[in-house]
Amino acid sequence: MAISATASAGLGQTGGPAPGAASPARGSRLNVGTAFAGAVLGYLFGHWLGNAIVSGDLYEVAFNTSTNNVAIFLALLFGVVGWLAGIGALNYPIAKIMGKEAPAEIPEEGWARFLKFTLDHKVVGIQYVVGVLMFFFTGGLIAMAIRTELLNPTSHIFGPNIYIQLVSEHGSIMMMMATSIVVGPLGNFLVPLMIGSRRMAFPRVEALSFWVFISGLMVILTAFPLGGFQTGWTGYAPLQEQSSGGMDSYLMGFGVIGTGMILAGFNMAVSIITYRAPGMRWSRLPIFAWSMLGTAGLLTLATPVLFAGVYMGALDRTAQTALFVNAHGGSSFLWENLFWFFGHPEVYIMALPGFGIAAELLPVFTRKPLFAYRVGAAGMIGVGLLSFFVWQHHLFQSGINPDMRPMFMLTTELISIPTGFIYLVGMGTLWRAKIRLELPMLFVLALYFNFLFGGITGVYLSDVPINVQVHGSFFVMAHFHYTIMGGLVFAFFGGLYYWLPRMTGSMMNETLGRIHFWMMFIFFNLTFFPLFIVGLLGMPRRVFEYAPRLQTLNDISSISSYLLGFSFVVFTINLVWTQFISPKPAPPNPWNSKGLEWTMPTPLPFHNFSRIPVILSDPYRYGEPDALPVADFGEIAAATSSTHEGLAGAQPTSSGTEEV
Amino acid sequence: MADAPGLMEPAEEIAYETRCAEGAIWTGTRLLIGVIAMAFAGVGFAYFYLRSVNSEGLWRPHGQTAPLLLGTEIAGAALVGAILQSYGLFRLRRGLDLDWSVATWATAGAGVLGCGLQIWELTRLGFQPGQSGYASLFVAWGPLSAALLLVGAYWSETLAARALRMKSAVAGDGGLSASQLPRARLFRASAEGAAYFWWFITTVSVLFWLLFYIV
Amino acid sequence: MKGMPSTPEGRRLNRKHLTRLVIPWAILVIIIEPFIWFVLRNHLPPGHMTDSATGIQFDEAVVTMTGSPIVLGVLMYFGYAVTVWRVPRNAPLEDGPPIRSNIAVQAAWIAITSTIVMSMFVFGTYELVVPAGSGGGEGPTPIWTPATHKILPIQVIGQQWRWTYRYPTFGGFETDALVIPNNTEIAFHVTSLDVIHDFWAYQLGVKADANPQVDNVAFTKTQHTGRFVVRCDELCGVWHGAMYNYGQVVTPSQFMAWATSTEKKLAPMTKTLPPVNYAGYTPSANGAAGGYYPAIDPFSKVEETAVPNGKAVEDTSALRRTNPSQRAGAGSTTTKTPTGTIKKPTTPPVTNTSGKVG
Amino acid sequence: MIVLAVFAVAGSLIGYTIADYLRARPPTVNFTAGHATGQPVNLTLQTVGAIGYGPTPNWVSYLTKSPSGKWVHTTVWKVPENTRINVTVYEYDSGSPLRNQAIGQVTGVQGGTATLNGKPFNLINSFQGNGVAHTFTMPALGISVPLYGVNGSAKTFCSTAAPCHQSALHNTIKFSFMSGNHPGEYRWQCFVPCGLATVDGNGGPMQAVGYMGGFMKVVA
Repeated sequence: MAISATASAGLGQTGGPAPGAASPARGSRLNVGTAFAGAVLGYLFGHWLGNAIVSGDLYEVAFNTSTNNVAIFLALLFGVVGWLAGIGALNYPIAKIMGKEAPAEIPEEGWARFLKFTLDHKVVGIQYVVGVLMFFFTGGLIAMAIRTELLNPTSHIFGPNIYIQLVSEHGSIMMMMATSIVVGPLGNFLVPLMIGSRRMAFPRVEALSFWVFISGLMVILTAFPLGGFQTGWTGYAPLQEQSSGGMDSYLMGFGVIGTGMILAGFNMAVSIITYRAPGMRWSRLPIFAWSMLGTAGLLTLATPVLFAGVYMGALDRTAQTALFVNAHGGSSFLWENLFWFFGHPEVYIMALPGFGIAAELLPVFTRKPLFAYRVGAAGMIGVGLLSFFVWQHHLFQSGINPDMRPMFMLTTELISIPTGFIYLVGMGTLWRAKIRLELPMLFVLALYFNFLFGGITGVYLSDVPINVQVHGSFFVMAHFHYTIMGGLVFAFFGGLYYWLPRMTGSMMNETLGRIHFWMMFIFFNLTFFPLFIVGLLGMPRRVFEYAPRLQTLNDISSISSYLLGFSFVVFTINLVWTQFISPKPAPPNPWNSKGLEWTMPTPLPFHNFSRIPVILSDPYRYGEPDALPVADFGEIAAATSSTHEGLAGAQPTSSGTEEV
Repeated sequence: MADAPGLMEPAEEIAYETRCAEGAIWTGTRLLIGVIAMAFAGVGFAYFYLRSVNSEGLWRPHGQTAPLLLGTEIAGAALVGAILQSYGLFRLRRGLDLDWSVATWATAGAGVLGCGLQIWELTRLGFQPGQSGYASLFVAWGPLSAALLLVGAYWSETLAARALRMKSAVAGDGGLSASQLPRARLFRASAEGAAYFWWFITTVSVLFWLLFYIV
Repeated sequence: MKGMPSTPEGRRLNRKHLTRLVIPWAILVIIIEPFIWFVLRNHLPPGHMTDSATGIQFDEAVVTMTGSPIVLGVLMYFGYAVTVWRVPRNAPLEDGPPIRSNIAVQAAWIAITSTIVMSMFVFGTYELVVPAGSGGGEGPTPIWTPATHKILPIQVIGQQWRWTYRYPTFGGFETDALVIPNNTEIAFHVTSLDVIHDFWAYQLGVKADANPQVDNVAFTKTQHTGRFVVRCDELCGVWHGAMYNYGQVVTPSQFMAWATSTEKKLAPMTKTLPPVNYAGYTPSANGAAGGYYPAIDPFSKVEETAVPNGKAVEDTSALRRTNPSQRAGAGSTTTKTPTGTIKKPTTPPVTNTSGKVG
Repeated sequence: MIVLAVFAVAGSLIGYTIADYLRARPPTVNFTAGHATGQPVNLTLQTVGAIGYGPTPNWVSYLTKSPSGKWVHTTVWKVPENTRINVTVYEYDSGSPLRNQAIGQVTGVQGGTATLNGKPFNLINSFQGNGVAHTFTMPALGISVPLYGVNGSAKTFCSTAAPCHQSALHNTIKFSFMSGNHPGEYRWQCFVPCGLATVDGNGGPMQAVGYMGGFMKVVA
């Protein structure tokens, strides 16, 4: 709901500072420290308020369960609000009530800007890199704890209480992370550079999305001291109503993260639609921007349903409504429907960016134009549209609309057609190419390898009869780890190795990078491939006890998972060493890419482009010596002003039909 | 971004970026409506789902209904807001800045009034939240409805306040309705968006009014 | 330009690479497909204890046979590309042929994938509909039912955290043991007393969610005797991982002997049970221990609807219990505790039938 | 400086969380030390309506008497294999009707019966009398014994913090079972939805090891 508050927030900037503009952001003392202070104060206030207002039946419930859900919710809510106020995100929305215009954007130098509420999309992108890595490593450590418990089928290291909390936290944290892992860091950083814009459409919304995202991690982690939640990341009701106080953190956490996702997607979609440089026709848009557009569409339109769902869950737990309780007129199916109506598009929120990165990197390392660009772009949009019509394939055995199962089987299998386009694009681009196996290229090839298994097992899952066997088993679990981790996370790290020189100006170490890649690739497969078999042999998900005959496979998986975890230690050492301790300056265009994002000097100027570029071509003109450069920064325009579109006549939303 | 340090923008770049920003407001308004519509679609789905499932016959025992008069007033407030905001825009296009201001302040007032009535109504329900599917869903929908009206009121209020502050700056350039300064153009784009948004609020309010009170 | 797709040189190269890719692929496919069908298929889970399990096994084989040429082809392509078209990393920068699209390839790709998908859909639907839902949960009113009317109904009751089974055709006794006869069509009526569970009889190829107040029916026909495992397959709380037991498929005569003797043995207990009601036991979300909705008793206001399948509903206030510490000193909240309607005889209502049970 | 302080605070918060987490396991009462082969193990438990202290004072709970005679708030025991376990439960809590009356059955114990205040029984009709307060159930060994509730309105109803004193109103239930010859961790729990004020009564103490469920670790 905060969107419209800030939707027009960035607008005053174009008009310049007006009399009565709010004080400029320069020298703002608000940073992550004040944000923490605000969060703590807000938490305490909310807790006090919650305890103060609870009375009547609610008091009886809170007394008997020793858990005051109202207090927990209010504490978390005010904690988040305090956090945002502490970082300064609320200054402008409040100043707006007085009719003040947005302060001018002042560039800030130094590392301190990374700890502040900043409107520069490049800074936000780097903040997001750190943010998603924090999420990823927290979730990863928990994953290793899960695998530790599963080392032995019957004796317990953590016991069921802690184990189920770990499973739930791992799922939630990783899902939250995966929705933003590419859109946040790479999307925010690169999309304006790729579309030839000086800014995002709504920089305040963008910055807000990051700080909301970070608060989401803190909220979900509060579940541990509050007793955890026993529902897994799917949060099925009525177990949700029954669960201990940590469930409130789950609902609040997904509400908060959902808000952040909506904000990020909103800003991304509007930016790509309206801030493309002149000449950046839809047919010239880099494929990565297409994937961001598809993802942003899903983020903005699917996530509100999740928001509605967790909101209803929160009411069931605080206001004693009975939306998910059958015995009082609600329905346990309602949550399943709402959750998966969001949940399935979310799966593609986590797949599309990986495809985008892979397709964007392939031409660079094959030295060929992207094959079947239009089919690829259409595939991404097609996947996005179809993903709204498949959600009940998660509920094939639930007894909901059993006669609709063939229909959902059809839509689910149909979605493999546009997903297959990404293989068409990849294989076509590799045809007779000059393949250079640089580090990012290895990650891209690994994505194609892993996603092949993830995708083909998806066909097993979509087939209703086979679904009877594999639904809810480790087979499903291995399937989505192959698509999300094997696809998206590999693509993210590939993209990070590829674009970090652009983002920070320093190269990553090649040798350490290769060690990281090979460890990650081998042990990822060794961790998750056995789990396909384990699932087929009858091991349900999220159990702490399993059949002793499955121990060997589980142990292979567990031990591999430790080594997989170690590969990220290698990565972290590489990152810290090459980016902070001993930076090695990168050449301006280390991969010899033709992309627009590599045409600017390093470090990137505050406004990206000193002249708004006029786009002349798509960025994949490899092997065409006569091709025009990707963009004209004014020099060509000055010489031949009448031969191509210039600024004066260009419309921001021009659409071209030029044959590529 | 003419003010941006180290950046000398030619006039056509400023014009171009202004057009982009106008487009962003246009697109952003529509997308925002999409976002909120999907959230309310979740509630609407819940309504029809619980109604069709009718668990234990407890969808809506004895035809429970929230206070009809209050509900009608709330939907009415939304409708009044939309009409006022659109009428104001109509007058603004005719160059009548003051009419627009009055209408917009009134719209903001209607939004706050509707929000307040909605919250008050939640304290005056003849049923308890967990009593039936209808009761639960009504309790869930009420705060969302109040929040939506408040968002509309916020948008109108910020616009009206902004117009007050901007008045003198654009006075020499044809006033709010005609000035070609980027900030005035963006202001008008936002005013247009607000009118559009208020019709969306009204649509949602009336649809749910039909569902919860009439059907 | 050399190697452009339209040049003769380019066409020659295309043909060469295509041949070198397709022939080994075709040979491998010819080897692999019979292997899957004749060797792998019979080892695929979940075995063939029932017709639905056999059906699942058959489907897995068919999908594997469809999928493996694709997987193989893609892997071989990537392997071929990386070995043949790789350029040393220190080689001077050289661009490949600017092939942007190829209508024939794209059209063929789309046509082939669409055909595969549509045939998978038709096949999957056939395999779902014809074997009566293939062992999956079909909701309260299944539309794909077995042809025979001789169906043994068994109610599967999930509760946190164990399964119990009722045999409606044997007086409705309830037991922890799931014993079913061989060569019989079985209807599992899966329901839950609390949260969502999922009844997964692994070797039977049966899986159906257990929802409170919902009857989810799954059919299967037993074909072999033996032991099978039942697991809960939907996260249902802290003991989810421990929610499993074992069942047994026995010969029909063994089953009759077991069922009649168990019916007799459990008769005293069965008398205290409510009549079999496929949509669950008691419509109270409050549990035995006093509710989450303390002041709300929705059933007191609803006359007809609250009696599903003719079962009398207890006053839900009787299902509440007092909290001792609350009584000790929690002030005003104590007044809300109802006394309940439990009859209070002087001696406990316990029975000892051990002499008869033996 | 501020940033460092923030990191220190964040670090200690994380440290606290992890520490809180690790100590969340109830202690194990060991019945194997000094146990002579062939001798039965005497396991004495009590159920209280409210534990009366700690972060969740109103949760219902089991308590275990350690070999040294001290009441321990835990549900995890270690017993030797192939041993007869004589269980005595002092039941101090009020009862209620069962959602699934099938749990009123006594199963899997030696002789097929348990005793309630000295009287043998193998079935409780929970819709009469005080109802069933809790059960002692170990699904893997097929053991289940319902525990008849006490009159919740009686004057001598236990209302102190756990452990309850013998002078408070209680029922004594006794039964025996064999620990079996497969070492491992056996789950046991109460099957009466007694998590007060939670949906379906299965939240809170029902989902916490140490309150209404735990493990019997059988060792060779």
